[in-house]
Parts: sequence; C-alpha cells; structure tokens
Amino acid sequence: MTLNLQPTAGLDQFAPEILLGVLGLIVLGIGALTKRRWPLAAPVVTLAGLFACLPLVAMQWRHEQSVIFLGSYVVDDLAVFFKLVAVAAGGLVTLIAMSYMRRVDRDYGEFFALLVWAVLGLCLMAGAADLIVILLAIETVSLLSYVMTGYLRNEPRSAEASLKYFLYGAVASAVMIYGMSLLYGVAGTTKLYGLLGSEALPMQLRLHPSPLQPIAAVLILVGLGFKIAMVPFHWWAPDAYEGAPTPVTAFLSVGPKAAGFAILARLFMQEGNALYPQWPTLVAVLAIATMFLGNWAAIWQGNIKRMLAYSSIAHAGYMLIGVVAWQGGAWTVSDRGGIASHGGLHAVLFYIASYLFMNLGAFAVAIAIERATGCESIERYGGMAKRNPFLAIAMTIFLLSLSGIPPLAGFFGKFYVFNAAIRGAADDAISLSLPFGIHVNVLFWLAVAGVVNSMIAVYYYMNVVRLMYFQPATGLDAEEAEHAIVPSVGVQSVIIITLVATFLLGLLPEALVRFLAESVFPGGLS
Amino acid sequence: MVSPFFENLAWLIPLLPLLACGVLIGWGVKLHRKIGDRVALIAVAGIAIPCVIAWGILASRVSQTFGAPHEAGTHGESARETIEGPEPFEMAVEWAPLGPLSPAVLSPVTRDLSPAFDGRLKVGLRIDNLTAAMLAMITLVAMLIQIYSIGYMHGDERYPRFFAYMSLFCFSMLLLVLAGSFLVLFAGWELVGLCSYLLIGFWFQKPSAASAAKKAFIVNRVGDFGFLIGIMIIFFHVPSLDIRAALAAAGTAAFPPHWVAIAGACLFTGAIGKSAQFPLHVWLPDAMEGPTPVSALIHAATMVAAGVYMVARISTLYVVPQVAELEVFAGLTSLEIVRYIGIITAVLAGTIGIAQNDIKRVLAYSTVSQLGFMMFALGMGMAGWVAGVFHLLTHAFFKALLFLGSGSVIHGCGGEQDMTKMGGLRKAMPTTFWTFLMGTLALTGVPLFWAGFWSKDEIMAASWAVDQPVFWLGEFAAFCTALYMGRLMFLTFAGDHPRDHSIHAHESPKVMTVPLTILAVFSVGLGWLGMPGDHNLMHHFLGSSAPQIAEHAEHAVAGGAINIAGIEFEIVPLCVSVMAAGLGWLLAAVIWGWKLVDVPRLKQAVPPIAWAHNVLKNKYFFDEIYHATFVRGTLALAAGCGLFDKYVVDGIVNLVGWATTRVFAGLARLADTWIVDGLVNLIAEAQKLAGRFAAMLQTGRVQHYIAFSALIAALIAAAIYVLGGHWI
Amino acid sequence: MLQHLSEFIQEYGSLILFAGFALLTLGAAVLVVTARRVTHACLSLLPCFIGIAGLYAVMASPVMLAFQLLIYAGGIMVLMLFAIFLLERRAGPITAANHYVFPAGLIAGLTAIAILGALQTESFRNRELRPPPLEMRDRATGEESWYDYYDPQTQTAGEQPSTNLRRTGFYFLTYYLLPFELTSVILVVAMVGAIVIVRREKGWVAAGRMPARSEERGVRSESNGTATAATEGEEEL
Amino acid sequence: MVLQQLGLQHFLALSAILFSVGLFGVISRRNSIAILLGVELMLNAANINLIAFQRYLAPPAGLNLVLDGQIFALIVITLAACEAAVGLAIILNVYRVLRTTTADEVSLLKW
Repeated sequence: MTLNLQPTAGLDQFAPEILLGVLGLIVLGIGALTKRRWPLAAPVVTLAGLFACLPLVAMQWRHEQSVIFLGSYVVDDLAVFFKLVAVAAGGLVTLIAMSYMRRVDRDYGEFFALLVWAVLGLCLMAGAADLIVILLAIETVSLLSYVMTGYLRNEPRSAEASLKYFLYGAVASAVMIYGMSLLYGVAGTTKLYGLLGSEALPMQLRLHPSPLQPIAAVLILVGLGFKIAMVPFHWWAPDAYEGAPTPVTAFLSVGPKAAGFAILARLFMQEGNALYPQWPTLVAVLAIATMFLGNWAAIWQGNIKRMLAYSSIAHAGYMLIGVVAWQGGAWTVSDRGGIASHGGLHAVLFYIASYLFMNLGAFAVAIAIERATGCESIERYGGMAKRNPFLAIAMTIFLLSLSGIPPLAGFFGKFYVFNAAIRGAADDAISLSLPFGIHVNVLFWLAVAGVVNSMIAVYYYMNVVRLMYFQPATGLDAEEAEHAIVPSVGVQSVIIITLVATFLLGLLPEALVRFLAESVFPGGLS
Repeated sequence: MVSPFFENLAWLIPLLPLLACGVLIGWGVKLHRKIGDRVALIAVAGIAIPCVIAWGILASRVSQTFGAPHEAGTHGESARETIEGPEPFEMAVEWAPLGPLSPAVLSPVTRDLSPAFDGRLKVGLRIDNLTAAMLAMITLVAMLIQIYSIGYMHGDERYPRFFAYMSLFCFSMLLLVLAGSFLVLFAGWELVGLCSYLLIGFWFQKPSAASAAKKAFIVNRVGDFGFLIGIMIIFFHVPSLDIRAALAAAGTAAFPPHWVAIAGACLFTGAIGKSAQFPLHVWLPDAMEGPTPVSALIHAATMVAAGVYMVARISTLYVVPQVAELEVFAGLTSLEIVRYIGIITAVLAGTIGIAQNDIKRVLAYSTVSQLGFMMFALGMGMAGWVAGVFHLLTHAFFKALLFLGSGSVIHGCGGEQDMTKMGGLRKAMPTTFWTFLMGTLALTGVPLFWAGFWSKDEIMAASWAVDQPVFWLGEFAAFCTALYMGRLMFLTFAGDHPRDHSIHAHESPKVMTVPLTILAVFSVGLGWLGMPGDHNLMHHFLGSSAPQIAEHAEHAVAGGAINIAGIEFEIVPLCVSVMAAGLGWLLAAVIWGWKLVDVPRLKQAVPPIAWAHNVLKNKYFFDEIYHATFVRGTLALAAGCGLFDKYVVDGIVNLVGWATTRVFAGLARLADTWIVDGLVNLIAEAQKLAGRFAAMLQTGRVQHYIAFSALIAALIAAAIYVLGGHWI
Repeated sequence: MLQHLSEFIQEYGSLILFAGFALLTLGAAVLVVTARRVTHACLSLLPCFIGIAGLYAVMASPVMLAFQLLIYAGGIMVLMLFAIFLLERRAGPITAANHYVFPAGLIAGLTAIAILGALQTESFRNRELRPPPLEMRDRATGEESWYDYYDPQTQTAGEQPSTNLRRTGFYFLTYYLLPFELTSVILVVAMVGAIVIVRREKGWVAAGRMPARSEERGVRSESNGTATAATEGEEEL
Repeated sequence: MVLQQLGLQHFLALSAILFSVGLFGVISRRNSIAILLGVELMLNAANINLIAFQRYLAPPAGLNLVLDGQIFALIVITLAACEAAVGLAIILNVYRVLRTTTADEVSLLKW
C-alpha cells in the first residue's frame, strides 16, 4: 500500500470514474439535442462509453492495492471486481432499456444519463475507502434509484414506488449517517484503512473499546441492509421493484445489491474486526430471516416482478451466508499453479457474478413477455412454450440457475457459499452459547437454513416453468395465443449474453474462482 | 495399435441424443406440422450416429483385445490370473475446483492414509470393454426401437414429444454407461428415472398410467436413497468420486472392508430399485402402462439393466469384503445378499408369470425374472461375472424383440392385450410370429442356436460350481420361464382364429417388422460368441473389465476357484438346463397347446392348484402387503398429521366432514396419493401459510415498514447494550 | 455574590450556553414533529437550526455555524416551505396529523435508551474527554485569528486543528479533494433527477387523472399564448 | 452531577435525543413532507455528533491535520439539500398523480 501525499497523485487510476462522470454529461447532452430525431443516439453512446470503460477497469486488475486521494479511495482487485459487475450490469440494462423506455417515454435520453451516473455511483461504492466517500457514493446511487424508480412520471405505481423508496431510503441513510458519525467518534478518522485495522496507519481507535461500537455497527448495518435488501430492512424492495420500470427493477436487483456487498466487505470483513466482533452472529440471524422471508413471500406472488423481488431478497440471504462465513472457508488446491480461495468472501463474489447474469436474464425475459402481453402477471406465462419456445427455454434455464440446479451458474454460487459455511462449521468458527448450556454452531445451522430455503425456492421458480410448459395460455383468444412474441434486438442480445454467461459460469467455474483467488483478499491488506 | 479415432468421438455419443431432444422439444411441434412423421428421423439420426461410433469403438476394442500380442492367461494352473485387455479409454474434464475436504469432515483414518482429494471436481467418460459392449448394445437396440416407434406411435397427438423423451432417455442411459465417476453415474441414474417417469406416464390421461408412473418414481426413490448414501460413504473414505479410484481403494486401510461392504450394500439398494429386484420389483409390471416401445427400450433392454450394469461395474466392492468374509446383514455377506436377492427375484417373478393373462405383463415378469438371473450371476463373484453381463447383453436383444413383437401383436389386435382373447395370430402376422418365436426360443434357453441358451447355461454352470441350492432354484426358474413363454406362444399364436371374434388381426407395417427381424438375428447369433471353451470370445473380451483384485490373491477367490476366463464345461448343469426348458415347453404344450388338461376342472379337482393359481395371479399379494403395511402406515401417519392440521386451522366443524369423506370413504382409493402427498403436502401447506404471513407483513404503507425496521434495529441495539454484546 | 456568579459563569459558561441552545433545539424539534400544520412544523425548523448553529459555536466551529444557517435555514428549509406552499395552493392547508403515536414513541424511546445507555456506561464516562486546546494563532504572522493559513507540516502533535473557514477550504481542496469533487457530482445528479421527475411534457395527463383545475388552466393558457408551456412548467415545481 | 463541566457526553446525549425525536416524527407523521422534516432532524443529530467528536477528541499524534468530522458534517448538509430536492420533487409528482401527500394513503403496492 502506498500513501501519496500529493492530493491528485494516482489520478490516472481514477480514469474509469472520470469517464463515467463525463459520459453521463455527454449522454444527457445528446439526449437533449437529438431528442426524437435519432432516438438511438443516447443508448448507443451509453453502450459505447460503458464498453470503453470495461478495459479501463480491467487494466486495474493487478493484485495490488493502491490508495489514492490521500486515503479516500482505494484501487484493488476487490474494487475491480465490483466495478466490472457494475459496468456489466449497466451495459446489459442499457440494452434491455433501449426499446422499453422508448415506448414509455419519447424523450428518454436522460434516462441513460441517470443510468450511467448510477453506474458511476456503484463504482465509487466499490472503491470507497473513506466513510465520507462511502456515504457520497451510496447517496448518489440512492438518489438516482429513487429518480429512476419514479421515471414513469404519470404512472401511479411508479410514483408510489418512488415515494416509498425515497422515504424509506432517506430514513435508512439518516440512520446510517448517524451510525457513521458514531463510528467516526470511535475510530477518530473516517479513513477505512486505519479505521478498523490499526496497523496501516499509526492510529488507534480513540474510544476503543467503547459501548458505542456495536451501536454504530448496527446503525451502519441498517443502511447497508437497506442497499442489499436484507431483512428487516428489505421492505422497500418488493414495492419499489414492482412499481419501477422493469429495466430499472433489473438494475436495482443487481447493481446496488452487489455494491452494498462491496462496502459490507470493506467495513466488516477485516481480520480482527475491532468495530464489533460479534457481527457475524447478528448477520447470521438476519441472513436466516432474509432467506425465509424472501422465499416464503415469493410463493404467493402473482406478479413476476414482485416474485423476482422477493427472490432477490432471498438471494441476498444466501449471499449473507458467505459474508458470515467469510473467514471460515479458506481452502487451497495445490496443483497446476494452485488456487487459494478465501472461502466465504470468494463465494459471495462468485454468487454475485452468477446472480448478475441469471437475474438480469430472467428480467430480460420478463420484459420481453411483459411487452408482448402488456401485463406482468405470472398467469400470462401460460402457453409460453408454444408462443415463443426460445423465451420459455431461456426463462427455464435462468430459473433453474436461480434455484441452484447444476450445471448452471447458480449452482456453484450456492455450492461455494454453503461449502464455506460447512467448512467454517467444521471448525465451529462462530459459536453461540445460550443459557441452559445450549451451544449453537451458527454456521452449521446457517448452511442448513440455506439448503432448506433452496428447496422452498424451487417451488415458486418451477411454478413458472410449469405454467410455461404445461398450461394453456389464459385470457387470450386463440389467435392471440398463437401469436409469436418477438423480443427487441437489445433484449434478445441480453438474453443470449446472460444465457452464455450462466452456462459458462456453471460449466467452467474455475476461471472465475481462479481470478478471485489470485487477487481478492479481504481488507485488501496482506 | 488402432488409433482411438472412435474413442475420441465418445463424447458425441450422449451429446447427440441430447441435441435431438433439444431440437424436438424446441421445434418438434412446428416441424411435425410441417413434415409430418418424418420429424422422428431427428431422433433416429440422434441415435444412429452414436450407434456408428459405438460400434466403431467396439470394433477397435475387439481388435485390440484379440490382436494384442499377449495371450490371455487362460491356461495353466494360474486359476486366479486375470485377463488383460486394452487399457480403458478415459476422457475427463475438470469441472470445478471445490477445495479439499475439511479435515474434520474426513474420517480419522482417511486423513492420514488416503491420498488427499485434490480438490477438483472432475467429470469424465471411461470406456473399457464392458462399456464398449454396453454402448454397442444400447445404441443399436435404441435405434431399432426408435425406428419401430415411427410406425407404432403414428397418429399420437404428442408424437414429437415422445421422441424427445426417448432421445432424452438415450442421452441419460448413455451417460450412465459412460460414467467415469459416481457423480456422472448418479446424474445418469436419476435422469433415466426421470425419463422412465415421463414415458410411463406418457399417456397421462389414463389414470392407470399416471399412477404407474408415480409408483415407479417412488419405488425408485427408495432405492436411490440407499444409492446416494453409498456414494457418500465412498466419497468420505476414498475421498474421490472417481469409480476407478474407489475400486482401487477398496480394501485398503483408507477404505476398510467393512465400510466397503456397507457401501456395496447401499449401492445395491439402488440396483434393487432400478433393476426391479425383490422386494422393490412391484413397479416394473405396472410400468407396462407406457407405450410398448418404452417397455421394450427402458423396461426390458436398458434402464432396468442399469442396476445390473452398476453392480457389475463395481463388483470389486462385493468381492473384497467377500474375501474378508465380512457379514453385512443376517449373517450374509454383501455378495451373498446380491446372490440371494437375485435368485428370489428370479423364482418369484418366474412363477407369477405363469398366471398372468396380459401379454405385456407376462413379458414384464419374465424381465424381472431374467434380471434376477443376472443379479445372482453377479452374486457369485468372479465366477458368474462374465455370465451375468453376457446374459444382460443377450437378454437386451431378445427381450426388446419380444416386447416389440408384443407391441406388434397389440397393434395388430387393435389394442387388445389379453392373451386369452387372442389366438391364431400365426397366420395373420407371419413376420411377427417368426421373430417372436426366435425371441421366445432364446429366452427359454432352447439349446444350441439361440442366444439365451448360451448365456443362461453359463450362469447355471457357474452356480453349479458355487452354490448348488441356488443352481436348483435357478433351474426351477428356468423351467417356469419355458412354461409361461410356451403358454404365451400357444395362447397367442396357436389355433386358427382369435378366441375373441372382435379381433381382426393384421400384420404391422414394414417400419415395425424390419427392426423385429434385425433383433431376431441378434437374438440368435449373439449367443455363439459365448460358447464355452477355450475360445469363448465373450470371456476374453469382457474379462478385462471383471473385478481385479490382484492384491488379495493370497485369499481364495470369492465364490469358488473358478477362473472367470473359462468355465469348465460341465455336463450336469447343461443337461439339467435342457431338461428344464424341455419340461417347461412340454407342460405348456400339454396344457395350452394340445389342451390335454382342462385347467378350470383341474383347479376344481385339486384345490391346492387353485390356491396356488390364485396366489400367483395376485403376484403373491405383494401390492396388497405393501398397501397394508407401508401405505396404511403412512396413511395413518398422514391422516394423523392432516387431522392435526385441519383441527388447528379449520376447527372441529370441518373435521367431521373431512373425516367422513377422507378417512372412511376415500381411504383405499386415495391411498396412493396420500402415501406420497400426505406428508409432503403438509410441509408444503405450512410453507405456503408462512409465505402468506410473510407477504401479509408487506402492508403497503411505508411507515409500517420504517416502524418495523426501526423497531427491530432498536431492539437489536438495546439487546446488545443489555446483554453487553455477549450473544449477538 | 457577583464574584461567585462571575466564577460560576467562568466555570460553567459553556455549559449554560449549551443548555440554552439544547433546550431551544429540542423544543423546536418537538414542535417540528408535533405541529398540526406542516407549514408550522417547517417553520419550527428555523429555531431548531439556530439552536444547533449555536451548539456549533459552542464547539468552536464557525464554519459549521455559517453553513448551518446558510444552507439549512436559508436553503433547505426555504425549499421545503416553497414546496409546501405550492402544494397548499392546490390542496389547501396541509395538516400533518400524528398517528401510531404510541408505537412511534416506543421505538424512539427504545432507540434513545439504547444510545444513552451506552453513553452512561462506566467505560465511556471515565474517559478524559476535555476539549483539547485549540490552536488559533496563525503560524505565519503569530496573530490570533479565525482565518489563519495553517501549514500541516509544522503542526505539533496533540493539538486540535482549528476549524476555521480558511483551513476548511484548504483541506477541502487537498486532503478531501475526492469528497469535494463527488459533492459536485451528487449535486448535478440531484438537480437532473429532480428535473426529470417534475418535468412536464405534452399529453402527460392520463385519462381520468386530469387535475381538477386543469380545464381552467387550459383556458387561461390559450389566452396567454405562447409562453404558457414554460410558465406551466414552473408552476408545477 | 448536573453541574459538571461541559463534555462530550452532553453533546452525544443531546444528539441521541434529537435523533429519537426525528425518528418519532418519521414514524408518526402522516404527511410525506413532515416525514422529511423528521429526517432532517436525524441528519442534524448526526452532524452534532460529528462536530462534537471533532472538537473533543484530538486525533492521535501525527495525524492531527485531519478535519474529518467537520468535512463529514459539511458533506452531510450538502446531501441533505440534495435529498430534499429530489424528495420534494418526488412528493410533488406523487401529488400530481395520486392527489395526496399522505404517506399511508399511498398503498397501491402491497403484499
């Protein structure tokens, strides 16, 4: 780690973020200038810009950590991973949104500006190394999420969703800011590297040990839990997801969630976390609640977006298993160059990557079907196998992957997460001693809850498949039922990209595992 | 050295049927509308190319086996010497890095002794001579049956779907056979079960078909559970999922014989379910509700043989504890369990077959019986190994032939399956008759020309040497085989015209009779490859795949000192076999052919015969026994649970109505659904209830949300403060 | 007597100031969350912010004092008032009834107890928490000043940096360059976002959702001619 | 006890109470704008914390050039402004579409 005292030193490593910021302005300008003459200008420029951003981000992958802006911002492989996820999500959502947004809004140029800035916010969340920057990044993403959720100004559901999302989010971020203020008091600085691990900077926690620490941790967890939709801070998610324009829903279910995990990793996954040593137990309890609530509530949903919203809550729960077991599951494979995986953390990252593709894929199919039927009801999926076999098979694969069936990406996501928990459980890494001599092996029960939930989840995922293949189309006259669904080019390409990625991650998980194992270390300091 | 051209293409063998399946699922309906029945050619092509590759592989391995410079060690006193064949061909890809097992998960012994699991999950194919033979058999039979189905399924409204399922089955079965690791084996194992379920229930409009499909699925689950446990035991000891590694480790300190025995017994449970062995044989006859090509392919030639194949593949796991004479259960070693289960199945099913009237059911029981033969052959260890596999191969051909023949008969009789209504079909359906006759002769073990004779005789010869009581029981089963098959032939084909005058039989189209003819050729010719003596080609070829236990050579080879490479030609078992077959045919001819005995009057005159007939007709009351024990037991449990559920949820008012309708009136009728669904439904309902509750929390009012969240956060913070951060 | 008072004030002066501002703040805050009319609640923010600004003065942070009054009282509150007036023009007086008072009080009380309880623990109270001496002299001139330029390289250990405007500005452009720049990003984002949400375009009114007074406005806009679209847009915000 | 010198706890306690009052307002107010006012109170509570820590806790040797608390507080004020702008825009839009600004009357989306 290097700490350069020149404020602008390392500005070159900030190139992707600068590009994204400028890209947002350019897209805004193009959107305003071209209006309806060249409706494709704004999305195409967005795509080009995001595509150009990918190599810029990828070039930062080099197994070392550099801290720039005098400790405010960090460029390491963990950040690179999350930035790649953010840019990929942004690009895919742009493709999805191209035709969708154009239909609902003729002057849709600024939507892509908002999207680009949201991606910028996600990148900032990935690299933030200072509570102030973390806050700014989270708020950037939040504000843009509210706006994008309410983008369909004249639609009551969209307006309502944005209001609820905003009110809930404002309170959550106020609580988190309060927690951060306490954390600042405890630590004496807002800089992360030096904030929690005291070796990096000659600095000790000013108030440590302090009874304020757990309270600060809980309050910060409220804000992060809000971002990743963790129970009991998930309430906004189903309503916002349902009311938002579907491409925005797709983006919200992937981008901010992933970035939330980035900050969770930076704040909590520290060797000898001085902030609040018992946090894994707390998060474990919340993870179990998250999984059960998400999956249970999803069973009853008749709206595909709402079902996917609850399912995304449940998936946050699975990822949290890995977060809890972040330390417990390290393993190595020695031959052929070797892989040393930091079990839990890497499992979460793998999960996020697989979730990115399978969930965006499912949303892409949902959008195609929504556009054709004009309805988000799951019942309308009846007979889909006949109306468009490609969509039906794609949706089936995404749902199978979401339920964790091999050999698809979701399976290995789940497998690594559970595996990390079981490995940790074998060492009884996190144990809880209750009164009456009850001893709870937290990780073990966490893994059990995860497996049980995977089985519950199969029910509602397969219900959609059952409808598509074994039910006739309902509510349609015969001619309409036979009418084939033709998704737009953007949606089609997203479906194909995500399909390929879902299969690739399932068939060749080693590439990603190796990438993670070689580079990403918790806390970034080793 | 023959270049492994075809071996290198092995990955295509399972892949092409899968591709065909995908095409048929995706575009089958559209194509069917456009090009009609020719859509089935996709499925045929999807199996024909693998068939070519499989026969290429077989040819290559045959030439390697027999062209090799080394003389197979069949001579001399080195009775235990194993036959050498070409090295198995392996093809594996690393699928995923899993990481090594945590030490705490491993058994203490393994931690020290076994080579550590290298942390990588590999999936791959493995082809040895056994696999090559199986591949050739399966692809050929499957191809012929697919061709046959073009005619048989004509006019079915879900025509493309049928071929899609059949292709999926081919994929699964080939995957199972090619499996190099237990993981792939298990995937194939479950997939064939799924396909079997889908195909038995293909005509799901028929309630009997739907319930038969369900029955097959559930009974197989029972076996698969044991199978999975067996795999886990192996994985925890070896620790690898590679079959060869598991076999190599068997008996070493890492994988001690008593664990080997238990693992073997568990795996055998899977085989009991899949290969319809006693006491899980009940699903197979019911499975005949599916279309006849399905019965021929899945429930005669291939899938039901998967259990036998699996046992053959891992028979080292049975031989090793046998050497150590470790008892698993009731004083029996695992090998003896295999043997006795096999012989019980053979006799039981053989006797039941005599009293059945449904032509397909007779064949079904005959299949069960023959599977019993194979199983007890394998249960004699090294002595019967080759004989069992040989019988598996020959049986596949002639039983597929018989089923397709029966399908042709049923097709010709307009869907009639009751033999007592048929008769005189010989004239109406000459091709069917002649091919059917070939199959029957092969099955009943009529000497010299027909395949079944050679393979069955080898089993008999082996059992004569190893276990004489089993030999005599086996001969009795063989006698029964001849008896019921003779009965079937006489009832169906003999005479001048059908007994039921509504039947107007006609010969089936070419597309159905040509496969029959080809299968008939194999039913006859295949046996010659296994003629006993020094030049027993089957032994030379298959022997290299037989269990290799060189490191235990000091011990007596399990099950007798007979060299697997060449069973001594014994005159006694041969004669007894011939006599058993002859007696069976003779008795059948006396009763049903020449009608010298009037069966109803005989039953009246001699009550024991009537009783026996009754018992056999009712299949030893197996279904009833299961119904009375398992079904009723579970039913009572489910009823109890349901009672509780309903009591809590709906109160006592509904209880009365529920009790009258469900418990008393619908008890017997709903038994099947209840045993399966009762507990499952209860759990599912609980989940749904919880789901409703969880969803109801989402009131739609943002301030409720904020209040809920804040309350919980505040409670957590307060709890931390109160508890001093001790627990959470 | 007077001397006692003087000593008392010398000793406890800051405490007295604190108590006064705290009371002002909390009293106004309670009004904010209980006033019947939203306008009143919003106006109550003003004394609350003034009280907080006073607390900043007690904590020797002139910059925060200034910004609290400028941005909060002068900006945010006015914005809110503007929005409230806009709404009240349409909907009449907006009352803000309280509901769920008991659960809300319970939750708020629980939160307060949790935090206050933590503050009351021994380990926290026994700390030496006196404010460190404030460095107020300008290194360059030696004068005591609110506006010193401070060279961090020469700063001695253990001192409290002063929080005056010049220093804050200096730090903002050096050590906090990134947050400073990101603030500009978020301001742009918020501006664009707000405009996107309230922007009007032709034909936005969904059937049946036409505002009650739109016909009236429609008539008026015809008479007003071309400038209508712009004025309507402003009217809406 | 009361007449002790002004210390860190005083400010922290005040901010805790202010935070709770804000939280009370957020949960109990029916009007969206009034809820927003509660949020502002919570943010101010955080700011008091930040400045109090900045004032009362000298940074450890070598890093006393840090002005984290103050900068943080300034940023929070900016964020509050941004949030208010976007929030009021959203509330106005909701009023335009749904004719209400009462938070719990907006409950089309549920379950």
